[in-house]
Amino acid sequence: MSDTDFEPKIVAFLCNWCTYTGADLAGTSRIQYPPNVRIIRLMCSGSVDPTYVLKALLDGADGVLIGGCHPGDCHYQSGNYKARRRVIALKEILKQAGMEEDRVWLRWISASEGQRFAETVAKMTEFLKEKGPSPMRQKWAV
Amino acid sequence: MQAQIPVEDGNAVAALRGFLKGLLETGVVEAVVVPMETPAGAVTPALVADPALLDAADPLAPVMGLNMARVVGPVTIREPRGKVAAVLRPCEYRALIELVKLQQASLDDLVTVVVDCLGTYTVPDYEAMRAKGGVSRGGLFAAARTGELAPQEGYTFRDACQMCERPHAERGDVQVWLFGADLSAGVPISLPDDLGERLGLSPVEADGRRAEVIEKIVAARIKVRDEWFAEIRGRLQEEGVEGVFAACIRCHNCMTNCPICYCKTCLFKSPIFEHEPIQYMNWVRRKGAYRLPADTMLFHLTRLNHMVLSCVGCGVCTDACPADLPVGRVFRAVGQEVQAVFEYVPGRDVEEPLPLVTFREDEWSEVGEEE
Amino acid sequence: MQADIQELARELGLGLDILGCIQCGKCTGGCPISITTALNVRFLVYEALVDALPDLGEMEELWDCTCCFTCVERCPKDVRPAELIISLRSQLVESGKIPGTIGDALMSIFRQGNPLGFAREDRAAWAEGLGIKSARDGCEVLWFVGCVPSYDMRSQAVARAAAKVFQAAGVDFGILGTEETCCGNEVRRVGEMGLFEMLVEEGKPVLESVGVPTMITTSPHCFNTFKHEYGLEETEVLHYTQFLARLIQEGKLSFSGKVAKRVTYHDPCFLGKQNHIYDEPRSILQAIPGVEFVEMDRVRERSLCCEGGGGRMWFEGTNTEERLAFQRVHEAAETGAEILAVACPFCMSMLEDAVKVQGLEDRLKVMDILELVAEAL
Amino acid sequence: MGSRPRIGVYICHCGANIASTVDVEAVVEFAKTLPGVVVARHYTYMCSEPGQALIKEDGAKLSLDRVVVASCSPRMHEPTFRAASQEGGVNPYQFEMANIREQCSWVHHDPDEATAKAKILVAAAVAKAYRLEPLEDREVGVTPGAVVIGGGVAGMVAALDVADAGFPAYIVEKSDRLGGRVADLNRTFPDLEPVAEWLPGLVERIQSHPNITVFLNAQVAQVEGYVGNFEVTVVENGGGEEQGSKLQVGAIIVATGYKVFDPQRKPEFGYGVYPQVITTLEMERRLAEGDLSVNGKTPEHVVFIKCVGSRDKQLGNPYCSRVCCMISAKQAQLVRQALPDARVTVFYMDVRAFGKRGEEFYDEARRAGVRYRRGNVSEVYRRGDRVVVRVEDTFLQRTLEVEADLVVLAVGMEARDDADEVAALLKLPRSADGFFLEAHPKLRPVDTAMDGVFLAGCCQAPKDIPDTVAQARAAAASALIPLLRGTVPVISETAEVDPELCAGCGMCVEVCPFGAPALDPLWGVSRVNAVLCKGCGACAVTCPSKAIQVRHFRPDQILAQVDVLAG
Repeated sequence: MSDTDFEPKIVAFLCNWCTYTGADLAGTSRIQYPPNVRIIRLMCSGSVDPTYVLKALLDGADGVLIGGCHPGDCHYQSGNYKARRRVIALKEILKQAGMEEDRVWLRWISASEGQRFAETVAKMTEFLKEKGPSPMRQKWAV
Repeated sequence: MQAQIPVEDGNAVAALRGFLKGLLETGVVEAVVVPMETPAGAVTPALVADPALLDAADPLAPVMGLNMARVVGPVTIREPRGKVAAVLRPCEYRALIELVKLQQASLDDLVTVVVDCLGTYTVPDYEAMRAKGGVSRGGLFAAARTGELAPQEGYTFRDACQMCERPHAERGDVQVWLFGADLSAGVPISLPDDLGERLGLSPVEADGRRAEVIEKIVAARIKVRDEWFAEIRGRLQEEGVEGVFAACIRCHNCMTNCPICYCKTCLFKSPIFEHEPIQYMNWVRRKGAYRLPADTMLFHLTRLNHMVLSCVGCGVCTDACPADLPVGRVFRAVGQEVQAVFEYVPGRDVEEPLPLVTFREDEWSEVGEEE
Repeated sequence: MQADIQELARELGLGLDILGCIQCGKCTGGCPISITTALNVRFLVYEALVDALPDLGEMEELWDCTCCFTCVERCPKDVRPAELIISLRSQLVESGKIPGTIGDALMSIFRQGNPLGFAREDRAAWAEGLGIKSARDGCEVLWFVGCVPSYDMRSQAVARAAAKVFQAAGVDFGILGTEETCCGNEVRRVGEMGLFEMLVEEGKPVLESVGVPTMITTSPHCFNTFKHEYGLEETEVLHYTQFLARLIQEGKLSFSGKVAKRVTYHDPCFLGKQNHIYDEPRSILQAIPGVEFVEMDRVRERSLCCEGGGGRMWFEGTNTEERLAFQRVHEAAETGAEILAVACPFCMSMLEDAVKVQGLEDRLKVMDILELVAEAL
Repeated sequence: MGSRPRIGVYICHCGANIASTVDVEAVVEFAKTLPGVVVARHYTYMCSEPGQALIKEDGAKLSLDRVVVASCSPRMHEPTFRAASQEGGVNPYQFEMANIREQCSWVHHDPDEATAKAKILVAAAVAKAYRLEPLEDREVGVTPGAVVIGGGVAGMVAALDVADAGFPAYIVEKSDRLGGRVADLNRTFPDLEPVAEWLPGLVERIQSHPNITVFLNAQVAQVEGYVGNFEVTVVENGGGEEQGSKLQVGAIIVATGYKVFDPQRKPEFGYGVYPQVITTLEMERRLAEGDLSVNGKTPEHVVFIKCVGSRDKQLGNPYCSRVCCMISAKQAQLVRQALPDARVTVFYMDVRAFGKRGEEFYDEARRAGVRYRRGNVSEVYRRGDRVVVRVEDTFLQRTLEVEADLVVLAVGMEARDDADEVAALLKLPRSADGFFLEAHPKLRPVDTAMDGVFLAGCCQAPKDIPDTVAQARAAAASALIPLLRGTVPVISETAEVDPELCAGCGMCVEVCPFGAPALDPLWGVSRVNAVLCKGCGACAVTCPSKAIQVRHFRPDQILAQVDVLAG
């Protein structure tokens, strides 16, 4: 049961070297995607602190996208591998804590994958529309 | 070697005191960290160098107010330091191992004496028992032989103990094997050969009942644990973190008492979470009402994130909570799943890296690649 | 006009991309009939580009296109020029300006489910006494026989050979019998989109109702439309050459006889250029004991069209002098082959005709791969 | 924080790029309501002189201490605006950008949605700027020298310039000789000069240059470090034995070249089937050897086919290979000279005779009797002992079957198969066609996304020799900038430790791939060696108390952004 008027808010933490640049490429290539994503530039996916993700979710973000370089391509050698473990742990905690872990997406998107970035945002927006607003939006007690 | 500390007059506690005294007198260590009965009758950890004062030591005191790993850390953390022995329950030993990985304690120059745990009471219960005529020890010691561990009439063991499936000494330099033992006859211990020789102990084969008794106790504990896990998981799914921790007053006692929460100042007490007054107005405009103090659920979720992988299940957080929140159950239930993801057992092996500071290139290769 | 045609093509589900064209001429240069006809597909695209398409009613040569799709294969810009021809044909069809013979074939398909003018009830007559079961009785493989193999006497022999081969390989197959109706591949290519849609709407549920995972076709033409234009998601559509190659590879089809002949093979456009199936037919021929396989010069991607596709089975073309099939049978004969193997009922018809007209009957025999396989069982 | 922040906000129209979708005036009005904002303006091009002047003037006049520009990607103009801020008396690191072009106006059509999003992005940037602290620029020393990967003309020329400037240059060449593809050529266009007259001289200069070391049969196995201080591991395969050397250099020039298109991927030309069909490269060899015969006979008709493997969407090579027109014109002329009686026909889609003396050279070819016929050849097949070229002459509107004795395929260039490995080694992005991607198509054509790594020659895109040499010298000049300066700017956004908060757990030490933090043995707290820190932030995430933080990416700054964006 999707609310057709519902526009999900996606906070995206993107690595400067790959996914942020990929998002720039989507821009320079004029690839259209839904405006629901709002990007925070970090230097590396390995610097995305789970506390930021939790804060975004508790604040009422409907989704959080973490974008990093493909395995093997990290500008800092291994930040994405560490990010992968951290996100896996975080998602398990969210799942156990009764929060919807599928609102958090980790995607490897390279600097040349503007199309993949746009498609990821489109898919995530669609997925979150289908899923509906985050319950946290309404909860004052979190 | 496996050996036995001789027991006189059926007093196993005295026998252990004697063992600890031996450590001091033979110069194996210069001091011992051990629970001591204060002149006022309460039990508290202390660092003891004078063998005579060990007469007040109660290495098997059935009370747990804090996790001993917390106090062993500062005594051992860096050189120069003394050569010390520490009497630890299994959960305390596991916490110590995690703290060693976090460089908050050191095993160098430390002799760990890990004792099988027969179950502990909370400080208030223990104090109540004392006030009402004393804490009966005999029943528990007798039950060590059979595994029919039961709390004193009218009391319960601590929450964490009731669901503890690792109450037995598995590692440690010296292991005191109470389970399955006839403590009126002697206290079986396992210790390095050279230490045994130095203390003048001779090898004694155990009678083999220990494994069987442990199995029995663990099975009973797992039953309780699984029921409680099911219950708390149900609540988390239904009420969410904000439901389970609804009554939190943000005293941070859970964190302060947690042996693993080693930060000097909690992030949530740092300027990062000091907000501008206008910020509160932004939040309240957004949601209509806003829980104060701010970030309470973020605190609990972040604490889960920071240390659930290392949670050893000692349960002091639950005991410390003035709002009687099931903090320990939440951490253990969540921890069981998250630890399983990384096949990580906190406190198992000091060589095993903390899951979030390491990685393998060829793991979870599907993650992040979805179309 | 350019916008209209582009829009029309889009509506018809054709991937035409007029604006991509750089007028390099590779389409027309590759068009097998461009030497003998006034049809110049490159120039048509140009006229569409500059909004100068003339009155199509005068353009009889539009029907010359065999829809071999060489132009589509060759185009470096992915313009898909042949689809302009189909779009334009559809406009002619709309206004009723189609050659009478094509009209007759379409009418027959509409009424009897086949273009040959035979009765629907007789569709399975060829199969009598061969012990072929109805797909309705349950089977693992559905065999779509096709119109020409069902009715045309020469091709019926191929159908019978097929039945023999499948039986020998122990395939649990069935046919639709009188429920089978024209696939519409040629209907679509002559631009009768309405009839094609109708055939899909009626035919697809019939095919799906059989509920088998695999369907094989005798003709590359049926194969092409079922595979790409029917949206049969649950069914794997195979041309029989793919199916037989697989059976041979899996050891389910073996030979006890032999065909001690020199054999060459003609690639059908709908199997080769349009579906890139080149190796399977050759692997079957090479597996037949005794066969000495030889290649013609123009093979695989460079194979010459037999001129039987795109509705040309029902339309002579504007130039009947120089048939491509004539050239082709000479090329085959030059290899010294005794047998020109084909894998398509249209190729069979066009090339066998050409062998007769060109007086090569003593030297060259046209046979379907299925017949050769059946002979060697 | 002493006094309250004073923030200036500048919204760029970027001509119509932003302003046609985003209501910049509405964004300005909105920005004025944000905490700390004392001025908000909009301007057509913020990156222009007058645009930057706004920042400088406001900075001084209004005593701004923070600047936010909402325009393009910070990857584009952050340095520009930081400099402008500095001139306005604002610490360049108290500057933040909102990317409302790449992330907003270019990717969202709807003006209302785009304007709303632009506002939020500006609010987030202001929230971050509010919390930014002043930082100082930093520099580190540079290891003199450069590694040049590839010993073709591009690599040799680049190495020579580096070496002539007085720095060591190391050429790492995969094959057993210098010269690359050009060594396979006979004469060059548009002057028909024999390659033998200049290439050996160049090779000789390389071999005898005291500053140049050449590694043949060698490959780069590993690259560590960063601009100014790379460590490049070179592995030589000499006689089956592997030998590794570690080179310390300040810059790397990639000159790995291209792959010749394999015409078997265009089966219609019958390459590999007919001996009469050859490539332009094979023709070079024949011209050099002076042997144009086919099956022992002198050809009567030689046909050239252009754009083989180029301008071809179906192959995934949509680009023009740039040299085939001129190579065809060159070889056609040489065939005319060698075989005055032979017909020479060039079939083409378009003739691209650009560049200096290009058109004149094309004129010369036609005047020399080369017949140019417009039409892209569709097929080649056999007729007797000749081949037939089937093509439509698009001017005549007639399909031809032209008999020929020799067909020359003007094959284009493709990215090398090993471009994947090189890209992985150096973390280089590649464009859709597989060639290495320059940092900016116009302004930074020899730079890459990796500081200190430069591109030369056909590894970046197809080019002719003059362009290759020009780019190689540009790459060398760019590589020489850090080498000559002796220092390179390094990020100021490094990690730092608050020793009061640090519990000395050492997790930051463990996660840092660069060895920047280390535990102080005396105090048991972590300390960061800023020279080694790359600012990745792995340490900060690991630290539960945030005793270690990365400047400019501090948790309060990021959480402030989160708060705006999630709300």
